[in-house]
Amino acid sequence: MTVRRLRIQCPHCGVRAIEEFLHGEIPTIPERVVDPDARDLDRAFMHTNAEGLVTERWFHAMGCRRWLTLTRDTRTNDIPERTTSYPPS
Amino acid sequence: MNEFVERLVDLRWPDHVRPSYDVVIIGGGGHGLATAYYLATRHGITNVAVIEKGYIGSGNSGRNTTIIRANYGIPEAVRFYQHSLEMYGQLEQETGRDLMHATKGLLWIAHSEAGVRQERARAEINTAFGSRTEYVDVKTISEICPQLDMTGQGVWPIYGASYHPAGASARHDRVVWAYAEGAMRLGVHVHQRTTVTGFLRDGDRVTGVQTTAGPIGGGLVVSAVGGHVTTLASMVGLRLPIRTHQLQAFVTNRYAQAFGPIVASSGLGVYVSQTAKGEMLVGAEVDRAPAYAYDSGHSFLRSCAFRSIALLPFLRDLRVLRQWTGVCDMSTDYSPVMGFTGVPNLLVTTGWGTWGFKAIPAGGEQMAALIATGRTPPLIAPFALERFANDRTMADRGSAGTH
Amino acid sequence: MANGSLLTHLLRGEKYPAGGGCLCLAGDCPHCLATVDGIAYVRTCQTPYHEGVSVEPHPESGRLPPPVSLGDRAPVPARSIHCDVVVIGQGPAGRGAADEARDAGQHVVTLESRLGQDAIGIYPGPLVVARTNSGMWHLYPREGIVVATGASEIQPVVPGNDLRGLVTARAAAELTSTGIDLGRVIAVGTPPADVVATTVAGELVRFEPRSGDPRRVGAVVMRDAKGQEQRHECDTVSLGLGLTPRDALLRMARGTNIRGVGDVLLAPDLPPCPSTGVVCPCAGVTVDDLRSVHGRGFRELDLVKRATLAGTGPCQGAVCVPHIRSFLGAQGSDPPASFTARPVTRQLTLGEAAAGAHHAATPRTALDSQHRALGAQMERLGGWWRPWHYGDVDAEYTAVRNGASICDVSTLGKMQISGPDAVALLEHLYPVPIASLAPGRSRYVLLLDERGYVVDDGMVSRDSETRFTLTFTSGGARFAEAWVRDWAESLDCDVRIMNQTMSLGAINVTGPRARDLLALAGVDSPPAFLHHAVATVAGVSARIFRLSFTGEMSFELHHAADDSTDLWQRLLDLGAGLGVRPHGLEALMKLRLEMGHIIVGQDTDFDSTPRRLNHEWAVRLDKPSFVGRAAVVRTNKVSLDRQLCMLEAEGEAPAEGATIWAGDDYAGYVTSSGWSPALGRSVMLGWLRVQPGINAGSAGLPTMVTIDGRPAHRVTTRSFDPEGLRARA
Amino acid sequence: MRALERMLFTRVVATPAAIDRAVWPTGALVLRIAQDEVLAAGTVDLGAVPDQHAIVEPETAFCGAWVDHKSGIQFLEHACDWELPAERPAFAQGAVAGIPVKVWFEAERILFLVPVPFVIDFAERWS
Repeated sequence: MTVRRLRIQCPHCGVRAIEEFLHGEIPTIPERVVDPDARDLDRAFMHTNAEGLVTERWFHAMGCRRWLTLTRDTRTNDIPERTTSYPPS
Repeated sequence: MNEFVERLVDLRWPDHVRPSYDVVIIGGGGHGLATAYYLATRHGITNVAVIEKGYIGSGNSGRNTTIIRANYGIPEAVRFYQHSLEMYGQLEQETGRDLMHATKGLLWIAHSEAGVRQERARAEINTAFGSRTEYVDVKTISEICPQLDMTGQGVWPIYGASYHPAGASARHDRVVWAYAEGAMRLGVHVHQRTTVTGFLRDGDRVTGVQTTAGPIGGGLVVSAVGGHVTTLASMVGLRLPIRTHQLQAFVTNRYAQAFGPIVASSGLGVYVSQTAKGEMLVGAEVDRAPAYAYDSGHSFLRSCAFRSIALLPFLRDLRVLRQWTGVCDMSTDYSPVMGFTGVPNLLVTTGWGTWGFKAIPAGGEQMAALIATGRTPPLIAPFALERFANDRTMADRGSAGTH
Repeated sequence: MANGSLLTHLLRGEKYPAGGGCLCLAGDCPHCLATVDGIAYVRTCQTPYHEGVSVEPHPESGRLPPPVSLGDRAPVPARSIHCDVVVIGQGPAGRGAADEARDAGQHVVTLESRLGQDAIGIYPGPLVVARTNSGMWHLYPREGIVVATGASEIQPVVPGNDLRGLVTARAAAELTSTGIDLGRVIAVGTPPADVVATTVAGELVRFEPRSGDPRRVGAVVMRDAKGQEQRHECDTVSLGLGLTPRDALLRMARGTNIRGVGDVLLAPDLPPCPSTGVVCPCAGVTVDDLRSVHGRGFRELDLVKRATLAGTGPCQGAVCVPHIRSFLGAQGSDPPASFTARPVTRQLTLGEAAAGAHHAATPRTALDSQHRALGAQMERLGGWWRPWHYGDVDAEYTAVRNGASICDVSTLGKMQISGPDAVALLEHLYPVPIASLAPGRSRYVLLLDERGYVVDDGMVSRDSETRFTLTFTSGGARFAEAWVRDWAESLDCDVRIMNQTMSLGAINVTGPRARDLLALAGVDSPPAFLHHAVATVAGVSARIFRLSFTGEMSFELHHAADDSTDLWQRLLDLGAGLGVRPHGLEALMKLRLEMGHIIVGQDTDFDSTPRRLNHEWAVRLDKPSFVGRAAVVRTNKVSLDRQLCMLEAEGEAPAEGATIWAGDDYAGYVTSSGWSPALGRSVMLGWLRVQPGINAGSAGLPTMVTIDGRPAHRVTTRSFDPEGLRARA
Repeated sequence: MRALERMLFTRVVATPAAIDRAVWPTGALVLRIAQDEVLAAGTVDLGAVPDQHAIVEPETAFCGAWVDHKSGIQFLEHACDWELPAERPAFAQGAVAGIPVKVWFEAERILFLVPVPFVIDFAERWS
């Protein structure tokens, strides 16, 4: 199956239940700074809260203790396997 | 024949959609309908439409755990929810409908010294602002709820609790219907199965909504939608401090009324009550990752069943009947957002997260007052959207992650 | 079922567990429910019979007392099974699907409710959860799920449908095949297979009780094509009224790799619109009830359900939905196929649901058994088991203020960072300069989030040009590593990060005689204040950090967790002459409170900016960038609304959480409170709101306030050791 | 299960490339717990890891127990929801009975490594 829900393929540890992970922020796409205060306020408090695909980070707290990045559909919690990536370094 | 069949409410649906209304309210849940009801009953404003994409009460109003309480952690919230709790106490009389309102008392259990401090603090601030909550010791807890395992299975021993005698519940659907009926009787139009697809604009100004039933003009437009509020707001370029999270719960089969109070535990992260039907109702905190999915999770059921048995061992042999999920509009500071949005003629009532049901009467009444007078009533002024820009967030430990 | 089902066993003895009603023998209807071996709402048709089983019928009201005496019941085991395909249902279609998958070389797990394997739900995962007689199965299919749950039979909705002797056509066939004599059978609709029965035509009107046995069917009344009622006497009525797919699992799992085979894909048969009788036996809803609520404006399937509670009982709509659909169709609406499908499709106890779950394990330090042996009251604090006190808080306090004491601080977050970009990373993480910190020195740091709120505090110690040791609070440590790694990756820093929170023990040696204790442990020249050094302490290799939370001279000894018990015991032994004793957190709370040191989480709130915490000294806005800087700059432009302040009052300490009043106005609340032996009065930390014009002192904060009805006053400089001389001694 | 006993490891954090190229003691148990992190039984020389910024520290925070293969698998089937590796030897880590555990699978036996702070809870959940 290429689609998982609430199970995450950790590139280092394998498929694990979502409870093994901490949810990180949904990265905001860098915007052109027009008014630094307003942008900062928006980043701090306002949310796109997308109904659909989001790219987000999860920390595998019960395993390798590293961040991974994946794409999830917030309408269904589908996580297409191919979208998961491990941090470079 | 059963005692739960609705025999009083009479819903009179409109047979047409007017081209425009003085006020268009998006969202036929408790908050939207209560706002319409109070506009009609308190301010004589009846040229009002409530637009609902499903059926009334099909969102979070019909998916919550029906708990009414006012034991919050900051003065502004205690005042607001206490007012709402008192309005609930009068609502059956006012509407003439049987809302199955029952005062049960709510125990909030502490399992550690830190928990004791928190529950003592809750009692202090509640008492100071007119909401009765007292700190109670283990002996009193046993008397209030003899089914509690005071040892917490040897893992989560009970140290003490705050007790909120006014904690209550009511049947969620009946609250929705009573407001809908009352509003419609005075001429408010409630349009079910009508989805808002966009806004009508005149420059910056919002002049109405585009819907699956065609354009509908509105002098003022009020968003009273739940989990999908940011998607709606984005149609006018408005960003809100809201994230949408799933909240799950389950009930057991019905058992005889033998369980009086509502029991909550921050340490175990569960709350348990009994419905009027006799079902045991168990809920927990929201799921962590934002989501709009209505799937019910197994890990929730498993973990929540496990933790609730630690608190109330008799639950072990009860049978799970049904699980469900709502999608909740959680604000950044865990407090509601009510009032003007910065977009002319668009108002919002949101951020109800997991505590919207208990706020329906006060939220509706205060929003109606705001709409009718154009001025924000003092009770909800602290919950205005501009608090985020003004560095006046309403961080409330008494509300975070609970019911 | 090897011994036959419990229900067939009961029927042989003419026992009807739920009183009456049309039995389906397929787990769909509520007419065979009973309390079995102490568990209520058990479907006896799906339960194997065993010797000595106890069966109690449910009371007429349908409301059972919850179990009171629990008795022994072993925890239910849970088993995880990973396979390729799960096939739910082992009728012909399910068997075919399973064979096909096996032939394709796939690892197949099958579930069959008649074997006591009830699929209770298909959950996100995908995960199929099954309740079995040997515990819970959690099935994780890699390739797919096949639902072959078939179809249920439509139940009759006419007067008398609660009588005994009514069975579905399939149930009639099954009972006959097990040797139960049904007597004279009248078949309505599709006749049962291999059963001698008289098939009658027409429209079903009602069932009539038998004379002499009002609970048992004696006749069925049909209306023929001419509109005439025909009465047919019988012992049993077999009802073949049509099929409705048992597709809740299929609908529940939409979107995953799931398919249905066989009858589960049938278009549902629609029974005739019911005119009278009970529609929903679980909730006792009648056709009249449907009419009544429909007339009151409840016109949608879900609104009818909510207005009557039809479909909310143990059978979750299996009996009533076809009839309500038919009813609504007759009123001109086009109802959806059914309610939203929600787990659980077969019921299980909470004890079964909980199988395999555990409490979140609270970690223990390497000294846990030492603390318990010393009689400590252990508490969960900051996510760890920690000693709250050892029985004598006053003596523990006094040992720190007047002599020397040790405290287990192993729970602190501990981390090493190394690499060419270590300085750059830490400069971004912390609101104080890092580059200027010399090797061998330490600095107190706040951790801010991007909202400019304080989320933790700790120390940064520099070991070399490219290497640092960081500490975090016990509560903050859980997230510290994720936080540091997140920023290191986001900023693309070339660093190595090692979290040593659980690897290292830490013991704080504190008190005016701390240096003497270290000397006894063989450390002659311990580091100066805010310095650190590596040394051997009582034979244990340790890194010594000189800092202070208690207000006294303090040395934090970080060491391999394996050495903790040795080091702890040796310090106690060596310090016996100095009166060294350990102190717990209750004493520590008081010691730090006298110094005005905050505890993040207890004294801070979600929105505590450095300014609100009176910690602007710990933030250097002349740094060009650090996490939260923009937010601090922004919020500093807004007038201050409240501040965390030190307060003092005569007499005993008010409760933590006590409200603070300025005259009649609410001013804030106490976050920490304790009696100070050093000062002879109570000291507190608490939030004070700016009160323009009312008893206003500096910055609009009240000076004199009331707590617990007693006067208290705000202090701007702490009274105990205001210069901090003791810590630096 | 046999009592969990303290085990001495060396913990190494270095670039993934340096970990790939590092020379580990012959025959030593080397567990790659992350791309850039290794837990190696016994003592490892800093010089064996070709990364001048590597962090190499003794690690005593794990207790370990070897159990026979059959009882190890039996326990894991009831205690964790993730799929066990099929090949041998193999390393896996994740939640086992709700506790973060590292597992080393050999043909005949299985090593469970449990962080010291959770040893008591783990032992209770094993029984």
